[in-house]
Amino acid sequence: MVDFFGLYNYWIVIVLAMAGMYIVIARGNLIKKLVGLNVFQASVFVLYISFGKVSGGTAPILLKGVVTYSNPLPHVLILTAIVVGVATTALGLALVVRIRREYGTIEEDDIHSQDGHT
Amino acid sequence: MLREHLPVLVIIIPLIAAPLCILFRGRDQAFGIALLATWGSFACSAVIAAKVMASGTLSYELGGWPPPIGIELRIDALNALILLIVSGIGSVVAPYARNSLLLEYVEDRSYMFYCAFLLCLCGLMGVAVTGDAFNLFVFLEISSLSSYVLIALGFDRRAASFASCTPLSLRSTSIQPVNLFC
Amino acid sequence: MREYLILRVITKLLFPFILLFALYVQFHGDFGPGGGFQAGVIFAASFILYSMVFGVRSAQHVLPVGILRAGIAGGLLLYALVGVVDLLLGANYLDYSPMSAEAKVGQHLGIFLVELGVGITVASVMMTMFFTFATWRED
Amino acid sequence: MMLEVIDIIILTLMTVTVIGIVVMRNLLAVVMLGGIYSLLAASIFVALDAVDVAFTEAAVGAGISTVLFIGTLALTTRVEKRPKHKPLLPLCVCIITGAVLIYGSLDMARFGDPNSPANRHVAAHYLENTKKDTGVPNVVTAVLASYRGYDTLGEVTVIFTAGIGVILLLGNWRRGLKPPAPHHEDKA
Repeated sequence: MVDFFGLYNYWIVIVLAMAGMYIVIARGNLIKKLVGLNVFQASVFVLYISFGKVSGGTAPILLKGVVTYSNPLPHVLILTAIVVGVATTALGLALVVRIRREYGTIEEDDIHSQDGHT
Repeated sequence: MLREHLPVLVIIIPLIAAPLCILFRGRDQAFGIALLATWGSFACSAVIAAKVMASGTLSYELGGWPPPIGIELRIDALNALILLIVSGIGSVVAPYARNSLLLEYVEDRSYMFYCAFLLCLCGLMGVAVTGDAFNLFVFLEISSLSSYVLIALGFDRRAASFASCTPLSLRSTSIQPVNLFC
Repeated sequence: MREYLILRVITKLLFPFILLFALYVQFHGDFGPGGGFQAGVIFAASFILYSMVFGVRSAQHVLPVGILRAGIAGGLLLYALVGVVDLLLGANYLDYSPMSAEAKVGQHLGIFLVELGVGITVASVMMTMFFTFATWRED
Repeated sequence: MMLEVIDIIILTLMTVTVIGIVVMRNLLAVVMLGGIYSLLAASIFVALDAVDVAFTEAAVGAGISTVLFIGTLALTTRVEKRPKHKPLLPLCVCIITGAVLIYGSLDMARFGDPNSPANRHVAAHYLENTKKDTGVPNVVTAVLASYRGYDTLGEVTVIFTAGIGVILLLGNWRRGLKPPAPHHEDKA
């Protein structure tokens, strides 16, 4: 029971990440895939930030009279990862727009069937 | 004087050349910059390879911070070999880029092609020399994004745009779990 | 969007304050939450809001494509060249200490310049992306 | 205890949002729910003391990327087609992966443990020496720009690459390739 309260945060986040991965793998619509990718990414970020939490700590901005701070290192890594994530998303969306122009559809099944015929 | 900084120079020569291509814009200027940068980093990696063969593993502390605090570049014999191969292929390929771009009738955006080419080179070399897991992820990201761009520019537009989307979704299923565990 | 009077007035009212907030986040990032990434995005958001209400063309009067591309390249170049200056001053790459007589002041100066470079690139890239998506036409 | 309550409330809301994203086929709604998901993630970051990250996630994840998604929707289509295949295989893959991850999490340090390996490794060094080394009170900024400045240089390069990529893919260039690429009539 003690274990549950120590770990529930990780468990919920893992479930959320798997839901994101399910959208990426199972759905054929490219925009929905990218939304799923973002969900997956955000869940991994929450997992990382949970590692860095120190109970009773405060945000890592140094102040007089405060001794306990949360771990700043995951914050740095995730801060940069978020920006990389939006860069990748934007490039993916640009590709989706191009695919729509070349194929007239953004459903993966239709694209495969078109490639099969020509 | 710059000899001890070679491990980082080999990365930042193409990294600085890439925005310069955008700033100068001209087709010929960009070609010249790309040529100089690829040959420059090839020369650097040749010197690095000679040094590694002579004196063993090279280590370079970025920002002057020692490894667990800061980021370290680490080049052993295998890394030096990979570095040499990557920059060698880059410098062999670069002179011919101009003529193949002429064949594709894309002169108005050729400076962007050179920029993406340099970034791809920079990313691949950055992966080879780094000694830090998160830094590896960052440079992997540079090389993968720039190669999606290069593929999507490819000869057959139709296949190319979908072909570069497939690795993007593959990335989602492969890189992210790596990110999760590393 | 000619008919949405409230949107137009509120946008004009908010625009300078969003810019001001972006500059605050950029230059106060050493002391509170904030920094180049956030400031760049907020700066871009103000222009994106403006162009959503008044049209991309009017936003591009202020920020033409050429300036944005120079910003994209210039920010990255600023960051990389700060490192090169450190190399020339005899320190390792991105070791800002020798940029001033006192190591601590040099570090602070280096962080300031580097964050400025990050802010410029992020803002220009975000605005360029939005403008490119908004002006793209199927031919 | 307060933290745990807030944590559970936000995580529940996130779960509801994700269910909505999986079920819905109206892409505009899916995109808006994606933005809401990012905003909820940002609020959980505030609860977990990561104010800088929360700031970035709210501005980038909930703001800019939602705007870009909507821009793409305007250029493509609004509704997802009904999926043809039964999603059994992906479901199995996800459940197995999730089960393995949860099994792995049993050995992890407990939530908020100040003595976990992640919190003992280098964090103490950063917190103690930042003020002395750089004179910057925000430790996240100091680590980002100075201790791990090379990473940030790489990140800025990634953003630069993405910007170049979007300009190259969607810029108003003349059409390349002398015989123009085949034009399709099946456009909606």
